[in-house]
Amino acid sequence: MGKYFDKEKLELLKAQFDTAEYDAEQAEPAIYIGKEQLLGLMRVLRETPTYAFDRMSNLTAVDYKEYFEMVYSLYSRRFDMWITVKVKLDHDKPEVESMTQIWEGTNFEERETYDLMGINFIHHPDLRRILMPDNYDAHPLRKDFVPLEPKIEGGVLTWHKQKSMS
Amino acid sequence: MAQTEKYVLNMGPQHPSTHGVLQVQVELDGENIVGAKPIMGYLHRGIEKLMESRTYTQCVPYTDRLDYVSAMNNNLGFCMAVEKLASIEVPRRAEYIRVICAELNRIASHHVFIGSLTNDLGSATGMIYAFRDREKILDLFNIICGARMTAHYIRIGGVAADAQEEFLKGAQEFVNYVPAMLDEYDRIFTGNEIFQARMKGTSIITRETALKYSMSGPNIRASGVDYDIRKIDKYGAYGDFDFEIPLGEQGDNWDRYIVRLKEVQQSANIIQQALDNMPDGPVMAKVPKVLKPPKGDAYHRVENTRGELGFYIVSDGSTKPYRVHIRRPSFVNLQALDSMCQGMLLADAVTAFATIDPLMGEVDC
Amino acid sequence: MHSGILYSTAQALREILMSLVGIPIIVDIIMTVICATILLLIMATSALVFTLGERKICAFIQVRIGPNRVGPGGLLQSVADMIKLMDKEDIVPKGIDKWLWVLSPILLLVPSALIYAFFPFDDGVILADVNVGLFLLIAITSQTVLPFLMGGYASNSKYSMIGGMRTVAQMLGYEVPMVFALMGIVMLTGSLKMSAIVEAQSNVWFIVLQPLAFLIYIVTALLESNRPPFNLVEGESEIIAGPFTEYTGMRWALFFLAEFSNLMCIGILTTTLFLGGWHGPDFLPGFCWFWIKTFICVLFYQWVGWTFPRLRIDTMLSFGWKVLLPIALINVLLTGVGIYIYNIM
Amino acid sequence: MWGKGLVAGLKVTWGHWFGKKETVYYPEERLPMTERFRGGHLVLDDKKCIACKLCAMGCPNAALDLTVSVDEDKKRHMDSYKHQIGRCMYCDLCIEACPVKALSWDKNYEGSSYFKEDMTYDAVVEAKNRRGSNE
Repeated sequence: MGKYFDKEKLELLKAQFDTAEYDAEQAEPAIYIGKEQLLGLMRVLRETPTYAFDRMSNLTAVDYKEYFEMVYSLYSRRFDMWITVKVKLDHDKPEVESMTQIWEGTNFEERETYDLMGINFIHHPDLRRILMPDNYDAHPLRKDFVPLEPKIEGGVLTWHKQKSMS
Repeated sequence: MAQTEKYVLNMGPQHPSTHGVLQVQVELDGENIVGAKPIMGYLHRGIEKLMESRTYTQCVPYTDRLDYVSAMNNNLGFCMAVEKLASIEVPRRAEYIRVICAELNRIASHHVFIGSLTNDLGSATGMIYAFRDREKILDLFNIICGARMTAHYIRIGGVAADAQEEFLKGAQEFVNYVPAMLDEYDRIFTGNEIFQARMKGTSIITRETALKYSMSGPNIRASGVDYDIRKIDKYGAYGDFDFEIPLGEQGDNWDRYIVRLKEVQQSANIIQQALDNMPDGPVMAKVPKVLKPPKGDAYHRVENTRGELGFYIVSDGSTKPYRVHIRRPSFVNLQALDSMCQGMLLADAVTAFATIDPLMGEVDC
Repeated sequence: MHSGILYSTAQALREILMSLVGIPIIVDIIMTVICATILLLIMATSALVFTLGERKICAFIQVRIGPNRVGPGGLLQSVADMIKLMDKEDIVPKGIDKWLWVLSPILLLVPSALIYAFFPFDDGVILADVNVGLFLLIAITSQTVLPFLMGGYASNSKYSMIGGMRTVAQMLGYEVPMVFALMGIVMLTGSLKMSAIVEAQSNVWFIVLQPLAFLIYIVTALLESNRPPFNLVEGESEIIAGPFTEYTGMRWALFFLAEFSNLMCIGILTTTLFLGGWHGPDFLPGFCWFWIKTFICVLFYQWVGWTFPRLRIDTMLSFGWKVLLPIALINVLLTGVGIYIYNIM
Repeated sequence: MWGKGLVAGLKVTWGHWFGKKETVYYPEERLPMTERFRGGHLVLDDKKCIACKLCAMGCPNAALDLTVSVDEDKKRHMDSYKHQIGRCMYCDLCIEACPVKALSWDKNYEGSSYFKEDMTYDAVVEAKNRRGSNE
């Protein structure tokens, strides 16, 4: 899987962004960043010629019950190099800058994350549900998800919250 | 005064040529396409959610159902991600058998591509020829694992059972048959002038667009980007084999077809090398019956038939994965559909659906 | 005078009727009715035969066995198909233009049935041997466009509409080169009469004298009958079934019948215009040669259809206007020069 | 020259027109299934079975519904072994989980039925019937 981002460079990034952190113990540490500085960090990673992370290989979110975590796996084709960027988001109001501003190809993946995990992407060009029905009012990949009940009302399929789980 | 008006044509999810249950809202001006908007989700089964309530071993059959025409590649991707998470070393022989199965499945999947492409171009005969040859591979899978499509053969730590002599002989026979097969395709499709007229110069994806949309697999290689994870990452046993990455020039439908045709040749080449140098030994590593990977996360990607298939797995130290995310290549590739269709005719849209080769089981997950 | 079994049978029948009825005009009417019935029967059976033929041929080409369950070797498959079609529910979609929608499949059958009147099946066996036979043929076959457009417009479906519009565009593309290709034959024969065209081929078939025209005719004939590789109108992978998307059961079967009737028509026309019609060695009667050639032509068209992919509409149109039409014009020129040189010598 | 490819294509189809056919007359002629084939009903060897329920635990999709009773000698008996074919993925995990190799497939690939209820069967009853017909 190529080589991982050097620790010296991580140190450099940490100096540049005050919210950046990483666990120096790990072999391949993910870099944690505050969500305000995410866009700036990504811009640096993408546009600095010595990094040149031109591929957003994977984009997803994990629900850790207290908080959400966005996970970005970036890959640089020129240097065959990896980096994982993670952002912690508030569980009550998960909001993060959209990566479509830097990598246009993350459009569908962010829509999917919005649909299934309920993360709101700011500045996304077309943030709609992609896999679930448009009138579905829950986010299935969250840990506290309870399936909605389908009902047909006046020829239209609607979704209702279940009364109780018992 | 005469007046023209754009209109929206709804292709799919029930349409003879949208693959699976893809719905595309095509905006048309006469027969010229102004825009194409893919709408998916009709086959959404929530596999990512399902996996959270299954043990690691039980998750593997679900990966079969992602990209069901190249199930072996999906098995491989998931198993390798779990092996990375749990630091399991796979025996050499198992790696070789995995490569043979994955490459056979790649050829089978390209057969489906050729078949559905020719069928969409209006020649049902082509479809039958491609499926006839695919049948040979499916029969081989039936020998080695007892299922034709949903293989569930590659397991965490190795493969389910050792490859029999019968399978290896059959694989050799198939590799010997490949040149004759490609020659027949050349005569009936590739050389055909109507076929060329339909494909050349249509639905171009430029190098820049392909990179912009993070495309992968044969689609990006047809646009001239040398990006094959088998070559870059050399995962599994792929480092041992010598093979080329076929590249296209301008990224039109024709290039996407030719690249896949050449890939069949290269896959046969890899299988031949694997068969010649097949090591002996066990096919299954020592994996505990109750697999509990340590706390942490891992992302692993493999070259699926359709591109970069990645599995991101978060483990909380229990027997079940805390979160599985699947980066599906055809889902990401579909973003390019709009720019492919713009300015083309309705008939080209059908060709574009076919050459971008989405598989709805994978797109909708 | 004419010879041949068919002609003498008809002559004998006429004499018997004459002695029974005695009034020539009534005998004429009875004879016409008999002939028309026979022709319609031929048309209906041809659809049955060709459905099975089509399915068997496509199966053989596609390394399959094909239908083999109904009757010995699957011979009765098309009968079963027909019963199934009659059995089906007749669905009338909402929002259609009722009259046009209902009329379209019926009107489509009229031209396909009408042109059988102008085919010389044997020496002297022709229902209407008019002076402008070929001209009428072309004129009538062009009328098939109208029902397609009607069906496409009336169905209230975008797919049908696109199919209907494609028919019109396609007709403009093929009709002109076809007429110019047939011009060569008319120049050689010096007549538009069908029997005269066949008569002119008693020594040399026109396929030898007019190879260019023959090639153009094959292409335009496939176009005219909407056979693959030119089945743009129904192009099933793009526009489902074109104008007949919304039709079910018997209404759809009428479209189907017309399609196979058209297939036989182009087989017959190829035979008549280029392959010497009923001419052939003496050991078989003329009408046998006629049918043998027709079947070979139909097999050929089916073989072509099951081999090639479909053309795109713009490729097809530019092919018609930019390739076929110039070749057809060159053919006319060459024929004229040839006739001139022949006359000098 | 334009048209050469068309003629080559016609030659290919002409060759297949009279060539060997790949399909078989199905009900009269059946393809043999391979040794490892997964499909059909589960064959339970109720003599070997120790009613440990490991197969049901291994099933990813809860297709197996077992009831086990314990008799006075503390011996476990399989009372019923309901296999819901509609839920089954034929992944083979149940057979691999069996510690005494009491399970196998009957390799029958004609599994269609007119009613949904026919998709569920009891492997214990089938095992008894099989024994009954053998004796």
